[in-house]
Amino acid sequence: MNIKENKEVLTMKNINKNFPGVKALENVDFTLREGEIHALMGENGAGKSTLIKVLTGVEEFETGEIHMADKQGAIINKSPQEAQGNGISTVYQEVNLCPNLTVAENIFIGRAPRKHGHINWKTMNNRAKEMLKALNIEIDVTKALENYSVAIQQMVAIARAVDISAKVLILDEPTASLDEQEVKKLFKVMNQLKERGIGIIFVTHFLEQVYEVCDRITVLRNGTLVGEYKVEELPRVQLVAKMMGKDFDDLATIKKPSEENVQKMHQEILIEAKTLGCHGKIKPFDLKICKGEVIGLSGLLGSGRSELARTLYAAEKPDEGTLKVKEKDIHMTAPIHAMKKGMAFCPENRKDEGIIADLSVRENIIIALQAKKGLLKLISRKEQEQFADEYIKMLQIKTASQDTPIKQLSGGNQQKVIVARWLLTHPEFLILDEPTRGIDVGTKTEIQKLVVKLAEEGMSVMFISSEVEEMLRTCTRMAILRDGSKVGELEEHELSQENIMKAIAGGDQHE
Amino acid sequence: MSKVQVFLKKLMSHRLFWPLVCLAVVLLFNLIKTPTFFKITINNGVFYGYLIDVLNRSSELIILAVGMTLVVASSGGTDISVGAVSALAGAVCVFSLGTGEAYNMPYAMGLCLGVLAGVACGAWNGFLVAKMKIQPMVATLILFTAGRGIAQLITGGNILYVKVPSFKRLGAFLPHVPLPTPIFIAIAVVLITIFILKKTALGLYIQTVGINAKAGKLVGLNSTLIQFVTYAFCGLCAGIAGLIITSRIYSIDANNAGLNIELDAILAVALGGNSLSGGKFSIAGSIIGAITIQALTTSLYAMKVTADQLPVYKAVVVIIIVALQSPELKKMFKALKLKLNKTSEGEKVAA
Amino acid sequence: MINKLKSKLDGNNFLLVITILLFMVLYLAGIIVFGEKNFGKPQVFFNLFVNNAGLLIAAAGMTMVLITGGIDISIGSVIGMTCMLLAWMMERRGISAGVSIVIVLMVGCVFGLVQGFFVAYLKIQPFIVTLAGMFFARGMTAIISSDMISITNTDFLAIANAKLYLPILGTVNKKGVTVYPYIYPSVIIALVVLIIIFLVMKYTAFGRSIYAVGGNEQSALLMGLNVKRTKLKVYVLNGFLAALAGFAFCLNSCGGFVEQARGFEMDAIASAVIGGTLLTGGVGNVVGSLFGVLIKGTIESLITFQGTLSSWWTKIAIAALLCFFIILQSLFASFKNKKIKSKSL
Amino acid sequence: STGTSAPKESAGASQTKEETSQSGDLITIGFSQVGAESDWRVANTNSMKETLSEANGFKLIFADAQQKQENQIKAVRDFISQEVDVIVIAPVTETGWETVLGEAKDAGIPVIIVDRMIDVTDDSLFTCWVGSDFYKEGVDAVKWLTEYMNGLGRGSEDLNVAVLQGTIGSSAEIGRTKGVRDELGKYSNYKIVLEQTGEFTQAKGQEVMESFLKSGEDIDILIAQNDNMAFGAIDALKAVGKDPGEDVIIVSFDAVKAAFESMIAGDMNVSVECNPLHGPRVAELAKAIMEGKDVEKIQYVEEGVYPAETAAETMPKRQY
Ligand SMILES: Nc1ncnc2c1ncn2[C@@H]1O[C@H](COP(=O)(O)OP(=O)(O)OP(=O)(O)O)[C@@H](O)[C@H]1O
Ligand SMILES: Nc1ncnc2c1ncn2[C@@H]1O[C@H](COP(=O)(O)OP(=O)(O)OP(=O)(O)O)[C@@H](O)[C@H]1O
Ligand SMILES: [Mg+2]
Ligand SMILES: [Mg+2]
Repeated sequence: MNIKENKEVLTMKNINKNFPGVKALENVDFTLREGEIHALMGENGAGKSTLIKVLTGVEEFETGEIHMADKQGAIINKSPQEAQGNGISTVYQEVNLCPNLTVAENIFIGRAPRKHGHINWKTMNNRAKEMLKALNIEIDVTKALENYSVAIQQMVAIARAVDISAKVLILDEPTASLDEQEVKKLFKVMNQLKERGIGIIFVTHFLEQVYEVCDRITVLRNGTLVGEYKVEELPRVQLVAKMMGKDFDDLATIKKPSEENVQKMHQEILIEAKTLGCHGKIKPFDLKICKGEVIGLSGLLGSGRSELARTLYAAEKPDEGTLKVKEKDIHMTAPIHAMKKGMAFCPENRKDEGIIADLSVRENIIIALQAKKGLLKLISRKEQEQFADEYIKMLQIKTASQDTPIKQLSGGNQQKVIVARWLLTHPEFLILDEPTRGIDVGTKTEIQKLVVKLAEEGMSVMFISSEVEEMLRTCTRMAILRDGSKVGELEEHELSQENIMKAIAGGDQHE
Repeated sequence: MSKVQVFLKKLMSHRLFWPLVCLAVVLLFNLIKTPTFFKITINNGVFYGYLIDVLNRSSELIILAVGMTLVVASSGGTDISVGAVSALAGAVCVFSLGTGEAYNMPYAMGLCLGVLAGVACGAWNGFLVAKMKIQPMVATLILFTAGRGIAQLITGGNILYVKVPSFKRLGAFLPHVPLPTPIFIAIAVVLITIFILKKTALGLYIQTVGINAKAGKLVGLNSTLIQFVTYAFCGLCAGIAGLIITSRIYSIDANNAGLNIELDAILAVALGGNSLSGGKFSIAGSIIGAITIQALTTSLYAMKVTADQLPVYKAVVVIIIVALQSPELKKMFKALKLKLNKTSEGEKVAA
Repeated sequence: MINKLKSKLDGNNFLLVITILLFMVLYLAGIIVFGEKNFGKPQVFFNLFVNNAGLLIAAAGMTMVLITGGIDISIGSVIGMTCMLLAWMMERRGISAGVSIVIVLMVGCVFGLVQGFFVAYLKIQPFIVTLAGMFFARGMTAIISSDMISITNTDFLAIANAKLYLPILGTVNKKGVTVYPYIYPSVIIALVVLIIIFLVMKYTAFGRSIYAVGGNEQSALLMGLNVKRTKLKVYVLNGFLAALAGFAFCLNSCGGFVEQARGFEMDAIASAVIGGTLLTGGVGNVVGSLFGVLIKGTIESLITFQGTLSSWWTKIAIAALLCFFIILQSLFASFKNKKIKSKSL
Repeated sequence: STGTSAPKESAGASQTKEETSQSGDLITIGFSQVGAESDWRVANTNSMKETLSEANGFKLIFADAQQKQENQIKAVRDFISQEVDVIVIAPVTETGWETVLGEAKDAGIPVIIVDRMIDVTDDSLFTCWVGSDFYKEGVDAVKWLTEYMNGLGRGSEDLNVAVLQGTIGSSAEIGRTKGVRDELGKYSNYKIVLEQTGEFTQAKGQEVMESFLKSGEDIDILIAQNDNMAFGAIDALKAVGKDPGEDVIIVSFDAVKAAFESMIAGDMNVSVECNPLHGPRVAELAKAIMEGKDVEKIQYVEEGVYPAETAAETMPKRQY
């Protein structure tokens, strides 16, 4: 083991990379050894993804050197293709696959099995099926990828990367959209690869995961290298401090609203759904949401949490049942109606449904408010700038300016912009579908605090997250979903990891 | 970096920089080739010269380009029916005004009917694209094919002439005004459009829908309606352009009115630095594009290039213009320069 | 078995099947309405191929370009230029038919190469590049010769006029003579092209990367495909096919003139789209395009058989049938989407 | 199905050529028209439709080619499938008829070409041609022009001529350009100083004329290869304060009704006729062919020269 560890497969030295207005990487060194899992840590926008893109030829870098064990001299990968040729296999941060191709093809394109010079579809499909089975996914691999959820797509991307007979495997936040089961499976695979002597770079914002699988940690902050550490030598608190550059007030400080306050507010029912359902998405469900409460949705992957939320928000047109807001029956057919009733919805799929890529951060922040106000009441430029400034500060969004196109922000910062967009509309009922996906620890806490604070001020929040702990910390009540229908609810006093697990798995039913 | 350099850099990175440079180059080239190109005289009480011609002739194109810009921005597709719709609008107008010695109905009403026909066509395109989710180019292919047919149906296949002199005013001159009317109409359309875009959130809505319709829906935008509106507006523009075209020759030739003008309109949008796949747009860019195209055509005529060979020159200029705007080309040159520098340095060392 | 069929239908093949069915319905309707005018004659069906051999080839190339998310509106002009060049070389320069054909095919490739370079390597919008290409080729046609040139080269005419009779499906004409349906060599070229392109698209890495590039260019790049090279290849191939289509076109019209094949690109695009290709890229199939061409041909034939439509009604009728078709397809597509979504639960 | 039954029926019955498959003794004619791109063309279509009526013993199958030759070729194939008695083609272009006319010949269907001539190696591919002699039109125009100028007493001045050509490559453009050039070439004092295509449309005619006027050349005579371009040019001239018909002599072709109006108004000096009324001649020929008579291969329609002086009296007699 020790011998293995000493052999370096990849070294990067003095890497510099500038984007217009941003120093993304400044003299960063990085070393990866054979058979290790190396965590790359840092806040949102620290430069993790950029380092990976520079390494794999997606972006050019200005100065610096990259060496690989079996290659003479410095190498420069001019394209991902070259990087693959040099034995570097990558899963990038956002799912990057082709939605129109079949699942099998997405795994194999570029290196499909052949027979007599032509692609052998049968073998390819069979092998794809096996590979996914190994990751606990059983789906029809001959269907187009777009038919599947983000999580499945993420697993397909991983399957693709894992298969290449690579020397270096890079995983940029692969676990952001996975739930625990899948993460377990992924770790098992990672460990197997490690045994085979493959070096793995692993980016994540889940600290537990780092301590579960990683051997070494490299920390970046603001595009500069903080240091490289062995996991054993860097306890959690210190890691966080290193990432943030300051001491970090721990999660313990989050306090749920005081009991009596809750009691008072919970008298008032804000939203009441009766047998609301959307054919093919979510089976009819009843749900009451009171003022000032944080209701969590829990369930396995694909259990329909997002669908439930979307139906409430009329992002999917409900086709049966009734919805009352403040005791008034309302009929909604489009999100704008929901918005007018004081709802806000932060979708889970940031890239497809959240960001408006080419527009500036400012425009992305004000767009929802503008839509709510209507076509004629243009928010003046000055107001726009004020709003943008306010929220950029409040959520500590890292951007060169408020006129930067949002697509140039790091993944986590994009997420913050979306959250800002909805907070700006001052909703009474805020739906957050995986709001902390891809967000660093510091900000995650901020967001959780924010949720609790908002609830205290009287806002109702629906909180969906694959992280049970996070929900435990913020939720006052929880609805459980299974296979596209709501199967139960847990009151505040019942909330515990164990109970939730049991409910999800279908142990005992609640009312 | 000195202040001048900073300023230059800022100037060069402005999105209208390259389109403007291209227009300037086309005009400059003219100055050398045809020294009289910039001469403006007063003739017969009106301004007269190539430059006036360029502005006058590009009016329809500018109007169409404005409509096309919005369509492209909101749907990432092009409306290829604008030429045919222009012809149809002209036919409706002439038909309702009649071909007698006096109009059948008030002049203004005839114009309104023509424009209305344009809007109706635009609305139909909008319905197909926004509501039926048919790909823009295909949806507009229907009117591209049928538009002239309907126009001919209205005219009975004949060229209809309007005999009342006031009909020519729209395409020629208003009494005592020394500039051609189309220029004023184009300016009016542009100003109104810009006013609407600046004073309402429409511009932001259109961009949002064009970039990410799904996200647009979730933030409460009605992407169907927005796309529909842009197509209807494009129809309106086509209608207005059709009236100008008709008035210029005080007759409607359903087969030839606005023939192939859709290509020039799309080209104008692209030359103005707009992406044809939707999203961010610049009306000013499209206008510059439109003027560039007409300047090119007029100057090639001035240089006595025969019309059937004219496309070759047009193609070459178009390619040069878009290549100049391509960041990839700049990158390539940069890389080449670096390489050359390195080799020359290498040589120096060797020497 | 049925399950297998069903799952096949669920995929991208659904629209294709619908298109084929609609074609059959259309053709049957034609036979019923114009049966007594001989619409049911086999030759009428084969004429669809004879008349549209060039379009078939062009549509195959166009389909590939569209699948990459691009577009090529230069092909009409390229076909015109090819015909003119062929006629000019053979008639005015006395170059033999074989050599002329090889030269025009090479010219097509070079044309595609240049356009491909601009699209793939300089990342200029395909519409604009090929619009310039369209202008260029049309202008070049006029520069080669602004007069029309008839082809009298005997070798060329021999190929052009070589009727290949099919030994089946003979019908008796009104003079009592049994006639057999025939096709021309251009039809065989077209069919061979279609089969080859179909196989390439389905069974080669190149073919699949075309789909990947069209599905999501950024992703294709990150998955390690050479996006630029793929695009370049597609445009070169398309340039070649445009020239080949020009050759087939020329076999049908034996001459060159400046206005030849104007607007042909719209026919090719329309055929591909009717056949289920998406202009946004990533989805499509040459089999679909084949049926797109047949549908277009049938619509035109129906109008000729009708025989009383004036010029404008012809335009309106073509557009109306087209519109009917497109809307029907769109309805089927949205119906299918709904079904699929409800099924996935 | 019904598709094959019709021919079989007639197969037994048809002994003589006059017998047609569907409608007793009507002669079935398939007519492939270019399109409806000009007034001239529409007049031509109407003439055909009116004469080839059922009342006159014809059954007309009309196919419009939308100005595309490939559509015409398709239409002819469909005519062959429909087993028409006579095929009439008004070709979009001269070239490209070899193959499809071969098919018609094989099927034994006679072909009449109208308007433009076709260019085929084998003359037997068509039975006869009826149409205008564009070259002669060009020559006639110049002949009239020189006489007119002589009449004005300007016959020996140096005269600058501008020519607005039709769509380049069309037979009318080729014929008229050549006719005009050949005839003008005989006079040393006439000089063609400007030549550009106006694509047979009024709008282009106007635009090109504007550019002519700015070119600095002094234009005495304008020859516009059709009336529509002449109208556009007249507007352009008026816009700069010139008097068309006086300052610039306008010579035009086609002689459509609007041209007469223009001549009466004194804007245009002459229009050389291009007769679109081919219907009666084609009907005659079709009957003759069906009766097995020999017909003359090349037949020009009669065409006149209509100067402004006589326009007022001729106009009421004009049919188009
Ligand atoms: N294409 C680009 N253009 C301009 N700036 C960019 C671009 N891509 C990234 N940046 C900037 O570079 C910095 C580093 O971004 P990067 O994506 O590497 O962050 P990260 O560490 O991966 O963050 P996260 O955890 O949020 O994914 C950010 O400030 C970002 O705004
Ligand atoms: N393991 C799986 N196997 C097959 N299909 C799945 C699986 N997981 C999810 N899906 C599909 O994805 C669709 C969407 O799931 P959805 O997004 O509603 O899940 P969710 O409960 O919101 O979970 P999450 O947001 O964590 O992905 C489901 O309807 C289902 O068809
Ligand atoms: Mg990142
Ligand atoms: Mg979800």
